[in-house]
Amino acid sequence: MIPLSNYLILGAILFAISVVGIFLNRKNLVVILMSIELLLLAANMNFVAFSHYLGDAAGQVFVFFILTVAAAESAIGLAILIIVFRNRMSINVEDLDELKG
Amino acid sequence: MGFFEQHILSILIWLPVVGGLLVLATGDDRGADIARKIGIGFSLATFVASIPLYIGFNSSTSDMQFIEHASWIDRYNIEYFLGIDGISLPLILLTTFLTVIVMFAALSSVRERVAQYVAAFLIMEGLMVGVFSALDSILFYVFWEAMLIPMYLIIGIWGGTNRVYASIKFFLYTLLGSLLMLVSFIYLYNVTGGSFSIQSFHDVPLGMTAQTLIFIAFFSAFAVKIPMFPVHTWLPDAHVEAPTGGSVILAAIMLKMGGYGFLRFSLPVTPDASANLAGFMIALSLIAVVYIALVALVQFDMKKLIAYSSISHMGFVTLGIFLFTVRGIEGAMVQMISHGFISGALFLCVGVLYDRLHSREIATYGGVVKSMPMFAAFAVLFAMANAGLPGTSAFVGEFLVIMASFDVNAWYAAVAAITLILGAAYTLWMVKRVIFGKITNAAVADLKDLNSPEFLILALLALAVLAFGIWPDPLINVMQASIDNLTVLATRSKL
Amino acid sequence: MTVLEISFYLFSLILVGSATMVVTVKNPVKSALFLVLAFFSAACIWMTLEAEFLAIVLVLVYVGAVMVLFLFVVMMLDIDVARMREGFARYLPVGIVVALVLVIELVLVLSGKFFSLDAMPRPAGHMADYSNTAELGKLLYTDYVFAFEIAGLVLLVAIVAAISLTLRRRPVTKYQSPSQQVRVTKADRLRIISDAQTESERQEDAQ
Amino acid sequence: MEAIYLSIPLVCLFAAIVAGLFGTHIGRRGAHTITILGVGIACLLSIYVFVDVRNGGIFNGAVYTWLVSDGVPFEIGFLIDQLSATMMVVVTFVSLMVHIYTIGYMHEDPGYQRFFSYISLFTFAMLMLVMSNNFLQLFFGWEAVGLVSYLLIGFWYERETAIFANMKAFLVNRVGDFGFLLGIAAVLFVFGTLDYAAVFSTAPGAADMTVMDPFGNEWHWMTIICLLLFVGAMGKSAQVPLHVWLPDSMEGPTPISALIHAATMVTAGIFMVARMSPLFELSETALSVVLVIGAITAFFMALIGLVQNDIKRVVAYSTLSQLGYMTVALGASAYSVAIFHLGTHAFFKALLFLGAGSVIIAMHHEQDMRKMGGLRKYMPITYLTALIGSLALAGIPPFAGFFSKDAIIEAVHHSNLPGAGLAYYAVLSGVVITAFYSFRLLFLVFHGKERMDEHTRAHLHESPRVVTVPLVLLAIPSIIAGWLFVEPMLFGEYFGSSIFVNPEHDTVSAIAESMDGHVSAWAMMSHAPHSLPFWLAVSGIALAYLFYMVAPGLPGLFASTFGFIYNMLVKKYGIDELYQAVFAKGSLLLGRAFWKIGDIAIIDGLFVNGSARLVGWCSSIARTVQTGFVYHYAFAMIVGLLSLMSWYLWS
Repeated sequence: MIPLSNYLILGAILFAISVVGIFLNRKNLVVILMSIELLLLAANMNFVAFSHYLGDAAGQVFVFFILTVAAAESAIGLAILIIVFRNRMSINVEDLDELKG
Repeated sequence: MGFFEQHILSILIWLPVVGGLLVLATGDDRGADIARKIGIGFSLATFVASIPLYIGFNSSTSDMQFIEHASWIDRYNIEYFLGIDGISLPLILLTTFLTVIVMFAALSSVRERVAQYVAAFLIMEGLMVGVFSALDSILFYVFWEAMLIPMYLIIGIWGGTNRVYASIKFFLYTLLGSLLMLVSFIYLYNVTGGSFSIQSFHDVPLGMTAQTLIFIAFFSAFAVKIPMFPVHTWLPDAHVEAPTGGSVILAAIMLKMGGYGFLRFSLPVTPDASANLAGFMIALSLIAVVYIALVALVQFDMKKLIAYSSISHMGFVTLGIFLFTVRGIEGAMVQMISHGFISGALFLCVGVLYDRLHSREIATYGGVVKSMPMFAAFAVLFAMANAGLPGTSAFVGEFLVIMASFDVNAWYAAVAAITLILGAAYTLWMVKRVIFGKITNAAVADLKDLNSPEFLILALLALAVLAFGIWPDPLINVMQASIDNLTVLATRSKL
Repeated sequence: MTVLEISFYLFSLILVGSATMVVTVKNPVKSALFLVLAFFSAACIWMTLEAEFLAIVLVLVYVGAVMVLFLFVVMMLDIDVARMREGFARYLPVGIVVALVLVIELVLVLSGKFFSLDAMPRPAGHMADYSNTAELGKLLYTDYVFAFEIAGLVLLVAIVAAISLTLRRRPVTKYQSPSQQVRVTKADRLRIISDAQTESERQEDAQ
Repeated sequence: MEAIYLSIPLVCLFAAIVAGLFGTHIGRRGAHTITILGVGIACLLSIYVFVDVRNGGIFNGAVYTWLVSDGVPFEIGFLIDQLSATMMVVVTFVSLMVHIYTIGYMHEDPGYQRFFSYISLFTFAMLMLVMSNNFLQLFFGWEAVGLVSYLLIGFWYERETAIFANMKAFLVNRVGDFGFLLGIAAVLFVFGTLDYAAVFSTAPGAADMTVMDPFGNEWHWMTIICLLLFVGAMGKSAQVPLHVWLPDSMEGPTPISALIHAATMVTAGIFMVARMSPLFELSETALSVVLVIGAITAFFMALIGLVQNDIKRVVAYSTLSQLGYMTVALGASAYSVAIFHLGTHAFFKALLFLGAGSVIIAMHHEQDMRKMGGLRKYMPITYLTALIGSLALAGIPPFAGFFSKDAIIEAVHHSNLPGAGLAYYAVLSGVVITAFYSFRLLFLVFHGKERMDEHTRAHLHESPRVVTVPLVLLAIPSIIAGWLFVEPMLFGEYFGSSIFVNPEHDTVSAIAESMDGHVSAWAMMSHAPHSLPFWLAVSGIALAYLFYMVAPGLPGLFASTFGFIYNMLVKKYGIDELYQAVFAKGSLLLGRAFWKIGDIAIIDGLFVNGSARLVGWCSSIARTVQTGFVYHYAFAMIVGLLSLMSWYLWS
């Protein structure tokens, strides 16, 4: 039998990897969006695990909503990415620092 | 007469403010003359309205007169509470008198945006009368901060080349100081169980640490205003950059607010703290008297020299206040009034020269007496007054303070008396380089002598300076009772 | 070791491997594909947790829609991969250290006494007739109907936003604007140049 | 009577105001007539009051209350007694003479009306000083006199040296007033009132009040008060440390040198000490300080007089020396002798100054004696009156100077204060030097061959009557004043209650005993040939005759052999340069240091603008954190999360 902690640890590892993905890579914006998707996946992992172990389907409902939000978010993320590309001719993370103080 | 009699103070506050707003209505500089006439009209009206204050004043009692009560913010029972006693009456009369003088001076010295200039002064006059007559601490605080705005604008707009720096410095300095005062008002509000009136502050018992902290808070607000030694550097900049009228009001009245604050707040509210910090305060005042006089000696700019000289004279005021004797406080009060006349007059003299040659440097002048004999006569008279010559009002203040300080400690008097020498030194040296001597600068040769408004102003001020010098008794009588009461308040313990 | 454990460890291994590959691989297309792999393995794990509906939805929504979108975008934008490389190594150690510390701490918290088998026993499996989707549906349309509506709304907003953001009016293309066509009036279309009737025609008109 | 007392100063003030403000309207004639009228009336009234006082008309009353502070009334009032009556007569008479004289002297000067208004204003101020019955009005007169001397010294305001001299005079006087005001403060502190009568009556009671100063030695309050008051006197009467302004005040027109810097203002200090005799008598140390300072001034200033070549400077240093004599008399508690010498000195010194003025007019404003000589033939009246003045100054018997100076020397001789011996010798040697330089002046200017250029010699003529009449009028008292007043003033009951002398200090009665009773003027004159001062004076004159008439080369020889002393004297012991360097330059340096370092660098630079710069610096650091890169922010968030968790886990 697999204890709940395994799933949670798996979720944690996924979370760590995606976070590293966000601040580590110097690639383009797309990878960051993917890392965010991964992040949400990690979160969903925990939800599903808990709902299974607690025998309460509410967790899964919540995952359902997370999915919708995630989809919306990635859609808009990509739209923004396109506009950035149109204006900046590059979506390399290094160039996007207009917010500099 | 009923309405006028009860609400004289409110009239004195709001009449000029309304006048100011009216003047704004005269629009741009095409209506300059109308603006000036309205200005003079309203300031004269206010001065005339302030005379019954003196006539109706009963100088035998020390409690407040011409009291006005109206609720303002009931929630914290802040009241529109006005009233005057012997200490605030002379200062109010000084304010109304000098604003008339400044209005006349504006006839020849201001060219652009005259309407706003006149409006700023009228509004400021109303606010200053408000400061002197407010008996509710929040009302006092509101007037105290509001008064800064017109002066900030006057220095900022009509000032000299480096005016923005000077006006910001002036504003921040004063504002920073007075924030702590507000904090102490709120603390006192709690201690007195919900009342902001100054009377209740005077009676509420306070512990030693509370008193010391409140004293330091008041000190930070009033020391900046006077200005006392370490926090005085804003004054020379403000004066150099301010237009003539601005300098006159700034020197003649705004500096007295610090002294008035000490007398109205610090001494009665925190007597014990004042007593044991008196040594420190007297040391600061004596430094101001000697250190600043020496600094005044080496100035090149006339206005800066007079600014430093007024800091040195105000050092006498704080010295007089912190002797805690009746004569000391009387000396301080007379010194404030006389300094109002004399520094106002000196700034007007510099203004007269500035209007003609647009330079405040001592080096550009020399031999002014040849082309402007009448002006030279007034200038020498006011210079002598500034040096504290007996027969002028300056001597009365300095004499009383030196006498009082000798009773407390002979060495205080010795250091304070040094001002006789240094005061004469820097004033006469300026007079020598500006008024006397051969004409080196050709422009000085064809200077026109005083025109009639300038002559009128200087004559009025000369009359005031000599009158109070020869017969100061009426001035002292008016404030005698209040000062006795204040000395009693200041010397009893509130622990 | 039961089939369950084997499958769990297998899939989680694949999941973690593909996740790291998503982050580290140079080419964005490859990282997108690795992400697809990650989603699949996650779906399988969810299967072991008897959340079939969600697993399917995950695959449908993510792999089907989102990843396609990603690939579409990546393909469209000509991103020059070469310039991406530099600077990666410089932050690597710091990133790794932080990630490790993070994982260790989470593991410390999540493992052990609270979530071990005895504290949280794994319930017996459902009966054969149990339908995850039905149960979800019951819940969804009874307790969470309001949230459901909002989810729909969120998606609507997303659509509108995505389109409005990226809509571009290219000057060269011709397009019709039905709203303007409707508002046309006679004056726009017809212009009378001159009233050139001769005298005689005007009489005819007059009769 | 009070109306008369009030009208004496006010009539001068009125004349001054009219001449001053309406000078241009009433023209030159109007100005001098009204001022002379004013001072003339004041003089007549003073004489009338003097006579009234002679037969007992003492008056002490307040005119009006200036101010009541803390229960203590400060009033303006008059004290008319023998002392002030004498001073009033001296002041008004000399002032009248100068007024008349100025008509001639300032004939072509543009500031004619202004000058007349100033000198009558001066007379008003001096009268207020002399007639006051309390310290406050004394101080008012004191400063007003200082102001007018400032205005008059700087009368020709275009001359750089004049406006420097008048500022210097005012500031040195202010140094004296600094001490004087502290003295008044001490009086108010000790006695609680500033009224003479009250102070003098309670003075003996307060004689033994002492106070510890921070250095641990004990001071009597009386000594402190008297010393502080004497500092004021030193400032006004130009005693040694504060004497530097008097020679420079010669920059002013000659009439005021005569009026202010010889006869009246400089004697204010002497008058004040005489007036405060009840206080001074209670403090031995103060009296000996006065004695020593007087002696130093008398001797060393006379020495400088020897080497001066400017005619007015010689007379100025002689004034300094004579003031030293009067101070010595005060120190020896011979107040009546000091006032007597003050009176006689006022007459013959004014005479000498006006004579010098008349010479200057004739020589077209040439003041250097080396360019004069042999004026005897051209200006007989001026010569004669100058001769009388010099004889009186030297102290030759029939003339006024002899009686007063001789009495001073005798008084010092009988005084047994510490420093009396030194004073006696200083005063004795002073007689020789005084005689020498006064006749040096006489011989150089009036005798010998003419050393001026041809043009001026041709125009040499006697000054107009309006100049010579005052000379003659002043010459008369220089002769008769001596033996008319010596007997009543010194030994008679002339001063009565106005001067108080402590019995054991009473040197004047000691003189009377030494001349065993018969103290008439004739007795003193007959006693003269046996006394040392007379022969010293005669030898001084002989020496001068030898040096300047018989062997004109001698002075040059002496100057070269004693070069060091000669140069030191010419440079006036370097005191002026010392004061200029130490006090003037010193305070400027200090001021600049305070301003540049104190105000601008520390307060403005460090605290005010410094704090502004500090805020700017902090914000610049904060800015670097906002890099604009999302991953930096993500990283920060993670680190934050991490630290929170670790803190949570490990706490």
